[in-house]
Amino acid sequence: MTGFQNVVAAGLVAGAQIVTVSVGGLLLVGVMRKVRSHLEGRVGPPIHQPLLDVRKLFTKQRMHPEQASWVFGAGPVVLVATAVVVAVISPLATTRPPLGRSADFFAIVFVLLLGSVSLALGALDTGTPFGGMGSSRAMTIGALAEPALLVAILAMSIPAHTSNLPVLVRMGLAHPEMIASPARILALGSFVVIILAESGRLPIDNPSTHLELTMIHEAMVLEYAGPDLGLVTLGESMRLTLLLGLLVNLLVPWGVADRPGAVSIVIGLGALAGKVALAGIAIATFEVFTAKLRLFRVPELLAGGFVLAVLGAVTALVVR
Amino acid sequence: MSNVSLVITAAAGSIAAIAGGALPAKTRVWAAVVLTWGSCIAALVGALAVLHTGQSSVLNSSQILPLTGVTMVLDPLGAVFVVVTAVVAIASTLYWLGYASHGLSTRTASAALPLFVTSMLLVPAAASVATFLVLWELMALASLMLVLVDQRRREETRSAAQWYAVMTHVGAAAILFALVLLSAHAGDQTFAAIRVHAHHLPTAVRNTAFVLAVLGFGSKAGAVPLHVWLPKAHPEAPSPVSALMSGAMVNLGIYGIVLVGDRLLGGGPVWWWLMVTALGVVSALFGALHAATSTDLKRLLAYSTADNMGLVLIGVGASGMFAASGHRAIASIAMVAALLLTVNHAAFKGSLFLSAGSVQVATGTRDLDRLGGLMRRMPITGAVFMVGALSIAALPPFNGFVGEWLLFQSLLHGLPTSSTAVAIAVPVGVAALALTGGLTAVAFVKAIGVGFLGRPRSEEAAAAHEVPRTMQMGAGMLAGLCVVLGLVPVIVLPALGRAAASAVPGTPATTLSGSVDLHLAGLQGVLAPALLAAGLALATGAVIALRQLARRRFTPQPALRRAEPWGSGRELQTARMQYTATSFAEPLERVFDDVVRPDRDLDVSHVSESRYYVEKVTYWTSIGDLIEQNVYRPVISAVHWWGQRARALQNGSVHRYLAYGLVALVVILAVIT
Amino acid sequence: MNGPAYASTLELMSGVILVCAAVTLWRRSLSAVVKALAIQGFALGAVALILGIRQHDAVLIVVACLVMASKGVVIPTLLGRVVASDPSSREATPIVNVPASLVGAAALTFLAYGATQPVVALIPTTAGRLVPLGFATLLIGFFSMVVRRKAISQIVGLLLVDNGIALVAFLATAGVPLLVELGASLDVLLAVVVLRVLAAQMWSKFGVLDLDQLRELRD
Amino acid sequence: MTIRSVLQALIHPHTATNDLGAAPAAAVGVRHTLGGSLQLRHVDAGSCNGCELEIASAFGPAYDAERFGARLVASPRHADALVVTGPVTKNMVGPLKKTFEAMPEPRMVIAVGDCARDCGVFKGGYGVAGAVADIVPVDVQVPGCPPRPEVIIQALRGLTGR
Repeated sequence: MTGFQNVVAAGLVAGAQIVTVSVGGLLLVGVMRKVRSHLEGRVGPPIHQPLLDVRKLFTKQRMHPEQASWVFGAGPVVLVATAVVVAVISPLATTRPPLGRSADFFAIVFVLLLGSVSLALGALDTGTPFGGMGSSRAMTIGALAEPALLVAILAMSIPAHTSNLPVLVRMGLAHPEMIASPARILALGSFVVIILAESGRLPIDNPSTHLELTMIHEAMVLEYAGPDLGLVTLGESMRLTLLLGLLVNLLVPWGVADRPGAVSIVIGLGALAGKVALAGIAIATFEVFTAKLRLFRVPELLAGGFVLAVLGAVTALVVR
Repeated sequence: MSNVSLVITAAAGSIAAIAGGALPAKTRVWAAVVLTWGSCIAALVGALAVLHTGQSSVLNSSQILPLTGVTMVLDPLGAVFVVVTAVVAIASTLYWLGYASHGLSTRTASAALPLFVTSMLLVPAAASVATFLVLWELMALASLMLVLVDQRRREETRSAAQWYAVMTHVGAAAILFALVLLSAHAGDQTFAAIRVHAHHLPTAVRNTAFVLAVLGFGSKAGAVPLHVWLPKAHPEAPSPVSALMSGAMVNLGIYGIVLVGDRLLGGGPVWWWLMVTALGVVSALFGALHAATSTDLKRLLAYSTADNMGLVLIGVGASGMFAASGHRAIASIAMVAALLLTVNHAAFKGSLFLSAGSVQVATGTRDLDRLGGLMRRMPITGAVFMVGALSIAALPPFNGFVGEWLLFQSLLHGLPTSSTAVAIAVPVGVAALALTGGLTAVAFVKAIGVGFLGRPRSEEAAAAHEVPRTMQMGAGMLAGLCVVLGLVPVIVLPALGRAAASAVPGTPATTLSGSVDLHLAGLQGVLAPALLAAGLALATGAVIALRQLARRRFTPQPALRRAEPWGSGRELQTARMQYTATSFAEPLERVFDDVVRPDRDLDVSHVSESRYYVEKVTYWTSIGDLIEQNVYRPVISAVHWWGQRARALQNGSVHRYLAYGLVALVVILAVIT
Repeated sequence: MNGPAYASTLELMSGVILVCAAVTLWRRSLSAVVKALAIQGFALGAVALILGIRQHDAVLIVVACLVMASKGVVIPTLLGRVVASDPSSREATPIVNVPASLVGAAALTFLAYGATQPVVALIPTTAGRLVPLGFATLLIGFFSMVVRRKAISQIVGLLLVDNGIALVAFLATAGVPLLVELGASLDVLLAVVVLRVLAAQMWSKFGVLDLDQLRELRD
Repeated sequence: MTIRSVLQALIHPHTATNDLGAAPAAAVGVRHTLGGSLQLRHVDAGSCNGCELEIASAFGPAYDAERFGARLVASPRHADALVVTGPVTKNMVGPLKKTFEAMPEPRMVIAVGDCARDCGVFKGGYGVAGAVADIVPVDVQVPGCPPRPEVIIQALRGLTGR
């Protein structure tokens, strides 16, 4: 293939992954709401309801607090932009994503961190008590989740001798026993805890609370309206989808396209959608039967995640 | 030609100092600054030449210093530190031009600042014990004078200066012992001779020398528990001086450890470097935690200096451990990571301290709880601080990210091939790196969000407006460097590779390659920071475009409405209801209660009529430095106690003094016979 | 069974044992802790079973079944009864708070890894490499006995220690003799029964199962 | 479908899918159709909480207004319509105005219950400032004291168009 064709192909793959993550992310939220309402004995909104909500939000008026600076408006934009970048470079549908060679797990974590930092700054720019409360809590939890995350990455990277995500996924395809290795499983276990914390799900944060004092993530976005809020909703759903996508691809990589070609990519997208949907349903079911932790019990949960990651690292060292 | 540049550096620096001391107030500052620039540029040229060719430049002269003479060798490792110092110095002296009207135009200051800069430029070139120690002391004294500039206005400055003086001289003593010990065994005081004899030294000597050096240089680098002077002196010093101390001087502590450990002693056993790594881990965590919980802007920056130096020490220690277990390539990658972290830290911490100084000039306070809303009032300074903060939080596409990525990669790849002790140390290092990263993000989200965003919390902050151009330019220069280094780190990496090769004996010079991509030689680790940044920019543009396009379908008027922030329909909403820096850090403070030990006090007073009506609630909290309280205070009080006892000996009576003399004489005679 | 499958299942089971040990420090609700203990018992049995199948050692397989029966079923059921009988069956205030004790567990794991390297060097088998995990389980057991207040937690800690020893024994010396293992298990079983009685008596006497209350026995 | 029926049989005895008929024509004064998505912010301007109970049950398992795309949200910034109950008491005039001002265009006000429409039995009370329409422009009125959940849902569907 010529260079031009390569570029076109890469562009197509990138586009496919972006569309899947953005639209699919909103649908994922819809699915999770549907599961919740079923378990609560309700019919619940249709699965495409989040799409309708976002479409409407984009047609509404933007509102900024009087004293806010450009940072307030930049928050949601950067949130979505980081999610888009991660959607392009991470191995979701194929193990050969554009820029895949530099799709380092470490890099992806810090790109996502940029998104959450920008949202936290936007929240502080509102000049309201709620904004500060939300961003303080979110940043604290993020800071405590960080060690677990990086040690988990380390534990997964020791056997593979690299922290490059496509390679990690490909290794899972090549050597299934590497997935069953306790290092990988423990690391992914702590990764699950981190996903719950980072994406503000129960038991860390209640996404459907109306009481400001119990809010973590919701308190940061109370001030956003119209398109800004639409971007926040979009960005958050994309982040959840990305994290779950990475999780499932590291846990059950089968279906991911390992060779170029439209057909395998399409299969990969389908497999991704199926796996992520299952993960989402699992989380939603778990949420129905779980109560929110007290804010100061959250460190216990994250410390547990950290210990899982450390045990993973040690087992990786033991069996190396 | 580069030894010529050393001479020019020294000459221009001394002339600058004299000019600053002699000239009248109007021309003083300008003359000193311009001459200092000359000295910096000369040093820059020489150092770049050394880095480009890889050839060290030598300068020997027996006239300048009596008895010993001066020996100077600028090798790639030293050249890196010279370049860093020169760049930071140019930026902060430029800033000084605008800042001078705020108490820095005195003769002392104008004389001391060039002296400080020049001595820092020459320390990495010193190649004999005497030269090194003289320049080191010169640097210490000049910086001490500069810390004391503000003493007339603030009395805290004096105690800070005392702490700084004591710590820096204890450190200097340790360094003196270490170097003298080595030169004594080598029989010659030039570094070259010491290096030759290093391997025939008895182990005890090597160990003593290294430990002493780590203590001495560690105290200069602000390594916990030797950091106590740092959070006192850096905030109290005038901001350009803080920038110089934090951006250039602390680096020389790192340089010293590498110099003694790797260059002079040619590496050592694993436990040396485990010690350094442990020092780094403790400093990183302790510094980051205190940065996240402190509410004084410059104190926050000072603690985060301790934190960043901790990361650098982790890199240095890892490099040493890998070299000791025989993995030269990875050792040199770790050393490159450490050097890159140093360069980055100089860039962003310099810009942060300078813009913090601008905030202090504009509002008259450093207390975050009294700031706010500055982003609209001081847009340039705000943007500069934002860039620095995002870089220090290791967020792409800025330079801090590349450094921490490199450190993580070196740890990751060093792990599987290393011995048990190292294999235990490395995951701990990674965990420390991660927790530090998270806490730093908290600290600087707090610094920006409380200091620059939201609504002003005091009249001073409300009345603030932008500072003079030169100050903006000085800070902006370094912020620009943060961006450049973040996008194309490859412009410095080859030089750093050579420096690492000259530092860690027997390592390949080119461990990192690539123009856009950043490859680790022979390892699976690639990063394309420029592409990542381009992707982010592209995505941001696309998202904004999407937002605008979507709005066209139906546009309510006005498309963007500014309104009172939503406060649950509350009638009255004041700026004091915002989260302050204290409340922002409160959850973290609780989580790490055992480490930071905040002392809180809640005082509720009721109205006289009925105890059911609260009149006033006073909440008071402060966080002291645990190590200062539990380690240094006891020592100080003990010394004080002995001082009191000693006073009993002398009550002014001549007879008693004569009696002491007689007793002493008798004792001596008794001993002799 | 073939090489990689054998290795990975063995690693997996040992990993499960270690994680269960960590979970006992993680969770406050004692019922969850007891569940973790049961899982650990089964995993231990599974390790013995795998080794037995691998080495075609009938005795070891018998031992495996016994381990599963005693440590996976009997002991947890007994403890479960005690927990059920105690309405306040939570580690409300451990002596060391949960995050700290978890970090401590992590540190102990590293310590175990470092300390057992010489042993591992002696046993160059797939199983031998996993000895550190058993040792870590042992240390975490001791640790949880130190930092927890409830009588049940003490029993659990003891059982963790025992499981750790058993795991090390299995991995290091391809299985202990049947009698030894039987003796150990019965020994522990006895201890559990005694402690269960003691706990029941404490419950009737003080209405709590908090070891700090035992001080009152002194006067 | 089967999961749903099973779970409902398990969790909620009587079926939630009692059909409320087709969506009515858009209610009076609606300036803009929201494409099947309606975020609501509820303000109790001084109600006796009878209407609150009915609203709660309208969003409960039995009536489940959420399946028509209506949802109660935590901030007026997120809301398309304001659900106001009760006569507006003097102390609630300010907060009600602020809440209305805090909503982005296009915005609507739904007055739920007789009190909200014309102060009901509280008319002329010394603490009552007036009906909702006297304070903020009302687009949709829901009669009844308290209005039945079906009626509330009818009004909401008039806005969501589903």
